[in-house]
Amino acid sequence: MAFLEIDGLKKRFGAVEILKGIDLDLEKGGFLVLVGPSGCGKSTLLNTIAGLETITEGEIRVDGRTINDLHPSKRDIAMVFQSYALYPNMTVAGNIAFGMEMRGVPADERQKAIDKVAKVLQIGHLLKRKPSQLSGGQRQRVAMGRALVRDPKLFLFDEPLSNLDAKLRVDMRIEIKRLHATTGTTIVYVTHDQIEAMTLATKIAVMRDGEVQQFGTPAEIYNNPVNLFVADFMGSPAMNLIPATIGSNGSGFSVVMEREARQPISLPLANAPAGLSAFQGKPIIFGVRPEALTDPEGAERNASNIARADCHIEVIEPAGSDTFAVTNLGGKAVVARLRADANIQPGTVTPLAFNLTKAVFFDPATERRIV
Amino acid sequence: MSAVATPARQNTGGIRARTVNRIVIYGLLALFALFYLMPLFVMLVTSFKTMDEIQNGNMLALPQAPTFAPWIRAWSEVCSGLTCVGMKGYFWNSIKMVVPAVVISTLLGALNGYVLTKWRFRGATLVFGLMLFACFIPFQSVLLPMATILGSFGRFGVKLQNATGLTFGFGNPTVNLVFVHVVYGIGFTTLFFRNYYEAFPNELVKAAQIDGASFFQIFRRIMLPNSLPIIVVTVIYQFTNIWNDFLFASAYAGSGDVMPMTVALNNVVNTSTGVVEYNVNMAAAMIAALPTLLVYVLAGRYFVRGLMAGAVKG
Amino acid sequence: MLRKLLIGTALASGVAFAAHAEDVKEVQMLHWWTSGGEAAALNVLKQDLAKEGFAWKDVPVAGGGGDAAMTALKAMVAAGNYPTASQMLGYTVLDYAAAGVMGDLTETAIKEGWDKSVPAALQKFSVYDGKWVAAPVNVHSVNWLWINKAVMDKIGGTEPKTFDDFIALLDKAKAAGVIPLALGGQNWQEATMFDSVVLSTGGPEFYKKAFNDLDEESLKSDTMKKSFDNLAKLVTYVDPNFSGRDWNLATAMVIKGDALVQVMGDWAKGEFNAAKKVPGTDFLCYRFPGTDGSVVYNSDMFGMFNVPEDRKAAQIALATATLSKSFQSAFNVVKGSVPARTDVPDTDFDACGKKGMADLKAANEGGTLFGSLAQGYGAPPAVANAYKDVVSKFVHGQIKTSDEAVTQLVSAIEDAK
Amino acid sequence: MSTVAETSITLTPEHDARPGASVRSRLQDALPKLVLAPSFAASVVFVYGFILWTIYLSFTNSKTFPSYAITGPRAYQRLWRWTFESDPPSSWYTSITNMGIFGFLYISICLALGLFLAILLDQKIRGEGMLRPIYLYPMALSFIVTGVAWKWFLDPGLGLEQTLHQWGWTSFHFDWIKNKDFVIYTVVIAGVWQASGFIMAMFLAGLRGIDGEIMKAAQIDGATTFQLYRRIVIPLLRPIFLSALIVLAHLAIKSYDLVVALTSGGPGGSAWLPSNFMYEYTFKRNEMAVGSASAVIMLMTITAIIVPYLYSELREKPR
Repeated sequence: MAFLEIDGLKKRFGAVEILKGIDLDLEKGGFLVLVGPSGCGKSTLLNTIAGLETITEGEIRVDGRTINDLHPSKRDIAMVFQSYALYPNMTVAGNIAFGMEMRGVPADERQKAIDKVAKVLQIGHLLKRKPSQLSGGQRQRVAMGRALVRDPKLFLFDEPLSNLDAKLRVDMRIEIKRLHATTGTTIVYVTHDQIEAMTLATKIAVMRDGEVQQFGTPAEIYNNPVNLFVADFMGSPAMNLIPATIGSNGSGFSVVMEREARQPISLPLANAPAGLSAFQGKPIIFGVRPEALTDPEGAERNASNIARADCHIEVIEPAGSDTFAVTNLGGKAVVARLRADANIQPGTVTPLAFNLTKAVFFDPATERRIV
Repeated sequence: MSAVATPARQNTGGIRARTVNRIVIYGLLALFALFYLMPLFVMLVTSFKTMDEIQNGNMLALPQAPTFAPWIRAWSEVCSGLTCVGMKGYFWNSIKMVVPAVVISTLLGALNGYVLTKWRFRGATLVFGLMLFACFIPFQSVLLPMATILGSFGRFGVKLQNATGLTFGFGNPTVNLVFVHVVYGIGFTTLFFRNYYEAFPNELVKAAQIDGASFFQIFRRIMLPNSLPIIVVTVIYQFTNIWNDFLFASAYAGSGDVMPMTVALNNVVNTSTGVVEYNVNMAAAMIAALPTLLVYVLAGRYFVRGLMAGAVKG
Repeated sequence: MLRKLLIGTALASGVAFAAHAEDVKEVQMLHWWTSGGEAAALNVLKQDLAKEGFAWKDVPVAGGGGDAAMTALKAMVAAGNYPTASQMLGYTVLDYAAAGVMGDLTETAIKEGWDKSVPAALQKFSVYDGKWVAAPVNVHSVNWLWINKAVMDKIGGTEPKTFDDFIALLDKAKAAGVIPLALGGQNWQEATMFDSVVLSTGGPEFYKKAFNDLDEESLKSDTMKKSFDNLAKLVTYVDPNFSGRDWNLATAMVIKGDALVQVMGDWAKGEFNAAKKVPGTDFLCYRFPGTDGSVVYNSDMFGMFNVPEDRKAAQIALATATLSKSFQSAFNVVKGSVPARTDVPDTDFDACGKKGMADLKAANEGGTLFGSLAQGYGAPPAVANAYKDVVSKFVHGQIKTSDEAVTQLVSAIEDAK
Repeated sequence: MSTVAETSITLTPEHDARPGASVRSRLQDALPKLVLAPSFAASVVFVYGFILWTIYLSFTNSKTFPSYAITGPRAYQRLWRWTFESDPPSSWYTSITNMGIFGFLYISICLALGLFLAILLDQKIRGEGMLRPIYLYPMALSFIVTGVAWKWFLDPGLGLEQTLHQWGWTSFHFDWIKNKDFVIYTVVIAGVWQASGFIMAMFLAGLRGIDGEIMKAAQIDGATTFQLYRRIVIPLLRPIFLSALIVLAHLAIKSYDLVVALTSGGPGGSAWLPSNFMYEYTFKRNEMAVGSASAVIMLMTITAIIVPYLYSELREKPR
């Protein structure tokens, strides 16, 4: 039995269904990230777990206990908000201790708990300040401290890093990960940033329009997206999704991509998924991640199925650690990820290597993966 | 954070154009200040003049022989009806009525605003709309039915007294006035607080809920301590309105021992026979207006700040 | 539901709890006499009562010639908190009596002989349905001229006996460069003057028919039209800033000699008194030309409410004191009016007062004592105010001709009946 | 993130009978409504109840006191007839035309002057702290206090005209307060004096709340000061215009004291506003039915103006 279980959860607001039957579970000590674009229902889902919003149907269980109707304070949870939600009229210490105060914890015990948390988060020198006197990163720490001090069964994070600048965000991300590793708590984390999702999660739920599109480990989500939406949403730069058709070349299939003012390129598929046979001569979406499309020298040596094709390079983007090259296939800009020192000039025609073992195919009508 | 950081003068004109510009602005501001100050000035100089000077001189002229006598008379001798104890006798009546009315209506407005924004329920907006529309009812048309209701409070008070020996304020004219001002004040106070709390982050309330704070604990520990700007606006608004009310006060608390300042002032000023002692009248009027003037002058800065913080939003 | 509630409280008064242990030795008095002379006059009554051991709870509400006080009274009655007594005018007393909220002082009235000494015309308002409900305090008469004697001497004027004399006198003043006529341009002042104009133009019978009986033929007669024409003539002698002026400021113009004459009720004499002016030497009081022998009156009354039993003793004491000869004399000497009972000696009164008392007595006996329409003694307030509207609109030019004025008067009064 | 749900935190469930919920927790759920209930009940009884009462009375023959026998719409018929009596003007005709003149001028001048002063005050003015209360203080005073001063000032024999004559400008003429056709404009002057400072404060607050970067951007785009205000600032102040409108409308409707203290109704009643009409008929003329009917018409007019505004402001808007 999992630690957090969500069964058939629905939330309606008048006639609008915001959550359309969510089923999720998370093991104890797990780190679940709810990711998706704005309006997908991920924050609502988090709020229902916290008890800040009611649910219309379904059940939420923590550690085997149904918590549907419990007051938020009775659910043994802690929550960190996007805006940190620090009480502006109280000091840092007051903020951290407010929950304990409400529960009637004696003052000296509160003080001990504050000191302990302050030490862990290195905010001891801030305890007497008001939130308005803190920097963004400091507020973030205090907000975490307020959650930590409760020692809850379940931590809820609602986009906690989105108000921080880029560098601080990376630092705090690592900090959260470390915290998770050292304390072993169970975390549900909402973000719209797929990098946070990939780096932090033990399980990811990709959501859209109140439905979970795919639920799995980060690797599953990244390598085996179940539909176009997940494929497109996860990964940076995003997966190349190229309109193509399936042709046959004697023994097997090939994928054919149109090009502007040039011959179409046709790549032979060695171990094509079985479902592809139904699409012979028909349009499909050919998905290949930028790192699976490289200069031939940089291609993965032990990949079993590498195809080469000459491509017209339109733009070169040196990013330091890598160089990205943009070409045009099937009417779309396609990004290839090259070695940093790859010697390629824009406007030239260069052979590129397609790692077809990592390629995926989608039915353009249903947007589902063809397997 | 002045929004209009000295407009684009730097690139169009030189220092001279800028100076001319400033002179025009200050000139206009001063001119309008004169317009606004004029009645106050007239009242003030008149209150220091002798009757001779008032009758024969120009109303804008400064007093030739300033005298404090009218003020002394207004403060401690002037008559309202047959009672001649000066305005000082009615100060306390007003305070006794205004302070509870302001406190209660502000507190209720805050609670209502809190419920309407942070504990929404189906129909909350309609409820608010109905309460807001109440601000527009002309008070003259509620005078009589309200009197009837207050009369029944009074009879209830008598029954209570017979039963328990105490009226609990039922039938007391001051309590009645407080009641009336609270009833017709909550529309506006609710509006002020609702607009302010509308912009108040919901996440703070959520966080407090998770921390285990109850409905009232959230209000007292989180909402109220962070509402100072709007409290200032509401208190100023309510204080001046209630202090200045004449209609309800004269109808429900006209008797000499409970009458508020405005009724007494009206009795002093509204004389229809004899030589009108304009200097005393003006001094009495200034005395009656002193608390509200003080409130505006002292709290004016917070007033704009408070308006900024939410009262002016739709 | 609401209806029941309101009727219950508005009409079934505070009499309900009649179980009185001890009499309350206090009178609660609503009035609008807040200014110097009037308050001083009323203070006499307060002291008289104090001598008998009754405390005075003052409820003064000034403004609008009693408007604010009447609003407060209505609210008090709606709440069921009746004052012991309230200053009231004419038809208002009858309205409240009809609503059943007034007390009954008949016993005291008979004992004190009010029914014999108070003029019948006044009893029309202080007695309702055979019961005494109000104690008249005074009788004011409206058809007076108040003239500055110094100015009069300077222009060589004499007492005008006819309306034409009056116009001639005003012309003289105009020629001499004084403001001929001091008028406050408020509707009640204009209408009060018009009362006299109508009496002068049409005579006593006409006045009674038009302004007390509201006879339509009289209202739309040529006499009424002529009255409006006469009013228009008078208004040409007024200074340009008259509009909105308080009556006492107009009186002050006469006192100071800026203006020759004011047409005003005898309360104006209170102003002359307060300014230490002596009738005959400093100022002159004549009846409005052509109205000698008739008195257009109004009267301040203390309406007596149906108070609980334990407050009745105080109420009777108040009423008795009000109509006592000594108070009647003392009060009216100050106020400028004449006593409400005709058997008060005139020894303390000045020349004008003596004339006023004699006139009242004669008019009472001769049947030429008429209620002033402008002052609420000719017809109920709705009609009286409609009348004031028309007169005022005529004076200020919204109504342009006397033809139109008569038409308007008839329809306004018809509307308000 | 869901847009609708963001607007609310609903701990209060829509379904009241929740299985297993204890009495205490159900009480807890109902608490917000219980807190709001007294205020709401008060408005229902003391505002809407009284409005119904007024409507009821307007169909009776009530004179000095309420009478409860329905006698039909006679009061409305009279008002209707008076609405068209313009020569000579009936009091009702005067009242409603005055309301139009007064309402329009009062509101538009207050808005214009308030905005103008706020813009001036926002130019980094030294002494702003002193000027602000000067503009604001009239709102603190009732007309019982300032009525006399204004009456003097506007009186040609005492005030401005007299003063200027004494100073040598003898041809100056200003006697509006004595003139039946102009007296309503003096009411406007005094009304503007009282309320425009308050409106100034509202606009000032609005100006201070505008993002400085927008202004900088507009300046870089080459906007002149005038264009800056006309094209950028004033449109951004739109919500404040609406709030100010509400405040002013409410003050305009209640401007009873103003007329009485300043003009005692004006020459021949030429300064009356509907609130004066209502008061006169209800309390002075003892024609309560007519007074009630005029109150009902006032309320209907207010409803017609305010309700669409309230509706547009209060309907759930997506963010």
